[in-house]
Amino acid sequence: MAQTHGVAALPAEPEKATLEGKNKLLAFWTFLGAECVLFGCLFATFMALRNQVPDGPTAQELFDLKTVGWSTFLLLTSSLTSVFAIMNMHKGKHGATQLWLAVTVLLGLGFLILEIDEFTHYVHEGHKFTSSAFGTSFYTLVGCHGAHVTFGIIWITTLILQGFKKGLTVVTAPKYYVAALYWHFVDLVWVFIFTVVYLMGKVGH
Amino acid sequence: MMDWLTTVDHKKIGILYLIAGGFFFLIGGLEAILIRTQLMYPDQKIFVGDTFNQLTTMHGTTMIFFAAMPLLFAFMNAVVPLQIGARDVAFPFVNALGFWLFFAGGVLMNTSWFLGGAPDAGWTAYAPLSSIIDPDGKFHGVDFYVLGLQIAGIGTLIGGINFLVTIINMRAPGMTFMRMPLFTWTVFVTSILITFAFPAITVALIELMFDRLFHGAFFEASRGGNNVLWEHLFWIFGHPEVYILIMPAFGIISEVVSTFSKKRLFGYSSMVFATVLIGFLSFMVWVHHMFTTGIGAVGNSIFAIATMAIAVPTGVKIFNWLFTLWGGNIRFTVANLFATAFIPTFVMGGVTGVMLAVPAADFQYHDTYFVVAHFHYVIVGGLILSVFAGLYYWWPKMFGRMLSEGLGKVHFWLFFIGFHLTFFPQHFLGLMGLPRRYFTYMPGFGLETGNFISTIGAFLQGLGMIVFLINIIVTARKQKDAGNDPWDGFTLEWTIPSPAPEYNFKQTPLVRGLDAFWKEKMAGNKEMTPAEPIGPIHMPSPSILPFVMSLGLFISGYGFIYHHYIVSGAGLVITIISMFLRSLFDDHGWHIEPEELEEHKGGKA
Amino acid sequence: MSEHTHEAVSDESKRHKHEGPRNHNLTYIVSALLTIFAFAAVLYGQLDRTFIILFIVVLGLIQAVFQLFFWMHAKEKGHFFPVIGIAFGFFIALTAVAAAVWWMWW
Amino acid sequence: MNRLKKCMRLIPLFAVMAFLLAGCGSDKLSALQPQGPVAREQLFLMKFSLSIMVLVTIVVFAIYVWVIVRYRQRKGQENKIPKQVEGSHVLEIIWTTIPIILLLVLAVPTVYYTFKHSADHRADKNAIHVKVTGHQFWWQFEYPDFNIATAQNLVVPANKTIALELASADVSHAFWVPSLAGKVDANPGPVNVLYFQADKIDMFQGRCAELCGASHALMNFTVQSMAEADFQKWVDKMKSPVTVPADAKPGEALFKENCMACHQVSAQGLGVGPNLNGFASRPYIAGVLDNQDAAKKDDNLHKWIADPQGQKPGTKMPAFGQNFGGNLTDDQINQIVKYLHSLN
Ligand code: HEA
Ligand code: HEA
Ligand code: HEC
Ligand code: CUA
Ligand SMILES: [Cu+2]
Repeated sequence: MAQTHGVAALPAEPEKATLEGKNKLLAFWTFLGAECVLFGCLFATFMALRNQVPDGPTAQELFDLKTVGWSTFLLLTSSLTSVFAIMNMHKGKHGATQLWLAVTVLLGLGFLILEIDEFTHYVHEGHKFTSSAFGTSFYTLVGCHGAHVTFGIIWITTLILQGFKKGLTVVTAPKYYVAALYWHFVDLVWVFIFTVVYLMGKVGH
Repeated sequence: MMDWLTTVDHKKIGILYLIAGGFFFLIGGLEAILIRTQLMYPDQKIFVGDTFNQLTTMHGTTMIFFAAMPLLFAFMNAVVPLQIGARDVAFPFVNALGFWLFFAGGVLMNTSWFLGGAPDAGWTAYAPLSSIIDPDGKFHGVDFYVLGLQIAGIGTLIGGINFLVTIINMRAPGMTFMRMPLFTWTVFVTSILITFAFPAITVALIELMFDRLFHGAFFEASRGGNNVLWEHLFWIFGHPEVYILIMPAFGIISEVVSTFSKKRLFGYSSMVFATVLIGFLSFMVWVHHMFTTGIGAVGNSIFAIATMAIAVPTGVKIFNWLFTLWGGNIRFTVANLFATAFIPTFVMGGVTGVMLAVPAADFQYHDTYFVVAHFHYVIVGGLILSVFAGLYYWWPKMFGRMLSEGLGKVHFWLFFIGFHLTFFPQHFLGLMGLPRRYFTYMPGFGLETGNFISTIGAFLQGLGMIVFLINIIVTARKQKDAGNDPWDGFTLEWTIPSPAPEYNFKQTPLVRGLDAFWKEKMAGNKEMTPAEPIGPIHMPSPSILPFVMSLGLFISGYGFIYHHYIVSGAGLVITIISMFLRSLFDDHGWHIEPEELEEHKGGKA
Repeated sequence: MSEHTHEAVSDESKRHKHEGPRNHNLTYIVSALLTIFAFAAVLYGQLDRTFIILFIVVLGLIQAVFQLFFWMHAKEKGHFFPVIGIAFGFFIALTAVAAAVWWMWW
Repeated sequence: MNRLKKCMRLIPLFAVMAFLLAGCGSDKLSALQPQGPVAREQLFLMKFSLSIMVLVTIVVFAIYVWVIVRYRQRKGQENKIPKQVEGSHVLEIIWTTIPIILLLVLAVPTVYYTFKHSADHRADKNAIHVKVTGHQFWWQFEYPDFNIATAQNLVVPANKTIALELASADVSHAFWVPSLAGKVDANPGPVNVLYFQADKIDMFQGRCAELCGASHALMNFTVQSMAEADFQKWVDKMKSPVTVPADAKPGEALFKENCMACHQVSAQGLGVGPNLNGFASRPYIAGVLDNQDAAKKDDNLHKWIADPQGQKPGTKMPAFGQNFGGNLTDDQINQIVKYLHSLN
């Protein structure tokens, strides 16, 4: 069975070594295509409603680019560390893979804490989910991204835990690979969020 | 029983889809009969006000999401892996999950009838009618719509992704893209449309849910929200959705028409091209449902032209079918009766579609019975006729028994005549000033005759359906009588026993051209050349987890509807735990050994 | 698992060239720079509004493409369907956004 | 010979279709009997596109009938394998280009009339400007140029452009008078515009065409066109103070006590319910009950006031009849009826 394979027997790209692995990768890419549409619609909603603020502070008054800068930095770096994890996986170094994934998770956690802090701050300022269409669409879009980050953290953590038991095999490799893809995607979405939500919000209308 | 709850076999899942979809079709049809009964005469008071709106809404939603979609998924499951020479779909587990999610959503939504009332804002659920909350907090109709569709939608989405990957990665050796049977091609394009269209309704439903449950402001004008946003999101999904429905129907027609005229499909590559083009264009036309929303003349004109453009590739398909029949040796089996009846009927629906695409004229047609007539011509006269064609055609492959041709003919004529009686007069009713979603109309404006005829037609369709049900029962009670290849078919599914064994192909076939089986037959071979030696066949293990995961979401749905978030949480936890279990314990599957294969010969164990 | 697993090749030369950390670090630096430019353009505050918006959106797109191709390996062979998939998804997302901006914003 | 029969059946259907289009339904309600330029141009578009469609359909049906009659399997041919044809470039080009040409032909008037019929005539000095507001389940009409407001019955001069501005007070509705013009939605957000013109003096039926709740099917209204001079008279009448005959005074008092919270009886008053100024001249009560038939109208109004829900499920007006949970006796309601029917 697959689990008994030693590291040495692993193929160069273990995630694509089996048909199951290939299927998983393709399915996941397709899923990311669907996620593009999902976020696209959320962005569309936000774009349509972002200036509708009958009650509460506007984006320009509200946003603090310093926090956003730090969040961006954390998430970008976590994307890099997940690349390192996959590189090590390709070299068959399981320990390093696990380690880099752990770093990724920690950075993600940092991002999440900043975001929660930011949201509580906003609510305090009177920018609530229910206060205006801007509020509703803002929390839905950014919150949906945050939910993705949360899910990613839980997912990758379970993978790391599983990894201790199962090791690096042609069964676990696609899982690592796909999780890393997911994480990159989450980072990619953030690029548009800080551009469209925060920076454009700061520019005002 | 447990066997069916845990199965991951695509053929059994296909049968599950068929049963569930058929059941919902009967429910939706019953609702249609009730609608028509109310409208038989003017000023009737059988189902008035919100009761009628609930019937209309549930009829539309049930038919589209819980009858038509699963019926197509039934064929996708039963046929596509066989047509591409695969042992299974790419993700058998996900396949089962997709079914159970759809089923959970459908059941959830239909329980609303017994829990204070069904959704009543139309299948399009336009905000703010749909986002208004009942002040007494008793009526939860639209919440059922939101959660039911959300759960079913996830199921459909993963189903779509599954078939996409299956078709890309699981084809038998030699089965290149341009050798794929047309049904597989249309399923391929439909899967793409599903993948990219369903997220839009996911977002729309999330927003509606947030507005309804958490007092969001997406669609509330007083807090800056915008109701037109819902219309955009719904139709960005909604228009591709109608092509999701019709594409596989096109595929079925292509298979049936060519088999029963003993001719290969005319213009195969242009058919493929047209299919892909229709799929692409379907994302560019959604505004044609919103001509009267106030988009402005520029937007309306652009989308009008884009909409008309779809007529061209669709026409290519129509003419290719006609020329497949041309010069053929046409057998009018029941399957082919349905398939050939599809052609003129669909054209009649299609051309009214092009008429609707003229915005200034659509100002008159929109939201009238003219539109109702249009879409029932393309849906019932297109999709449903082709579903029947497919059922009579593939029934032997799915169940090993031939449906009765005699009863089938009665079914066909009752349904077909009833259909035209129902919907043809509706064109005129619309133009004569009858808006849709009306529970009554005033006498004295010339609307009586048309409505009466229409109702009679609906009863005839009902009779036709009863004959079909009898046919199924009669067939189920007789011995298995179907051979491998009862219709002298062209494609790989006819090379294996009926019903197909668990592992589909004892040896993966080697495909040497388009219409693989036909090609071998012409070369004088009785069977396909195998592409591999006989060896042990790896099978996925059955699992109860898909059912449990769906159950979790089902429970959680009620929690959201009744604002008991502990229940929602508990339901979600069930689902998440199941996901963990799935991830933690790898499925090693099991093997069928070569010796067993010999025993299995000739049918399923 | 299936029989395919045994075809394992562990030949170092078959690994893709870009697989070294250099390209990835480069992507990281480029991304960081693009981000900083975008922030700076907004913070500077002296520029024309339309220009800033265009500028930051273009920077965002460049960054996205960069990450997609290097970090997500989209440029490697065997990624035909993934690239088509993402591109189509992105295209539809863009249509939706354009529609929203056109009809509901201006 | 089932095939043939089926196709024969379709031929009369098309004959019927042509016949019906030549004029069917009521000239008060049917889009096929236009009574003004906008609806007439729209009917032209319908007929124009229909001719193209009939052409297409005839071609398809002709080939279809030929094929299924000519190439059906005959006895003794069960095993015949027909000649296999892979395709034909010439044919494929034909059936791609001809539809394209037909659609281009269709596109020209489409775009022309789409722009024409979406035009905003509000700034037009010769046009009568009306602000329309949809409510569940009634229509409110304000004339900003004359400072008057009415409901349910839109009064307009004939042969003059009427420029509407539409919005909604609650959910989306759609304003549709088939014999005068196509519909446009009345949304709770931004306003939409619509214009039309009536050729002659008549009364036309209007319908709400967007699902808006329980009584969507009963959200009917009317458009009454009159000579220019009569229209002026109507405007003046609406503006002049209401005169109440002596025998209606008790009713007026009851009305003030029970109904004024929602209903105004004044030139431009707006409220939760329709302005009832000039109510007696409206053709229908709440759009559904006859208000002109001398024999029935008092009973109808009584029925409405006593039990509005029974006439129009989901309406916002509460029931006043004691049998329906209200606090007015039949006598009191009759007094109110007398009062309301005195409001000419
Ligand atoms: C299976 C489903 C299906 C299919 C295939 C179609 C096909 C088409 N539909 Fe339809 N449509 C619906 C389902 C479908 N529709 C539904 C459910 C609604 C209502 C939703 C709701 O509001 O509830 C709707 C509503 C709808 C509207 C909105 C009407 C309104 O609400 O005001 C419009 C407007 O443009 C439209 C257009 C079209 C067009 C142009 C096609 C084209 O694809 C048709 C193309 C086919 C042909 C044209 C025939 C064959 C071609 C030839 C023989 C070639 C030569 C032809 C010409 C030159 C014309 N449809
Ligand atoms: C797949 C889609 C589909 C299908 C197949 C149908 C099939 C039918 N539809 Fe439907 N319809 C829609 C999709 C569909 N419809 C949609 C989307 C709407 C718009 C909804 C909205 O406005 O929101 C609509 C609206 C709609 C209306 C307009 C309602 C209104 O505007 O108020 C009408 C009215 O005639 C109608 C009639 C029918 C009829 C007579 C059939 C017939 O073809 C049905 C035939 C089937 C049967 C008759 C079943 C018979 C079964 C038995 C006899 C057995 C009895 C069963 C048991 C006891 C279990 N439909
Ligand atoms: C809570 C508000 C409310 C009160 C109080 C109320 N109405 Fe109404 N009324 C309405 C509304 C809303 C409508 C429109 C109903 C519809 O068409 O759906 C209406 C409609 C009517 C109409 C039909 C108007 C038309 O133009 O066709 C009449 C007549 C009427 N009301 C009379 C009365 C009388 C008499 C009373 C008091 C005894 C009364 N109403 C009290 C809200 C109210
Ligand atoms: Cu107002 Cu329908
Ligand atoms: Cu459409």
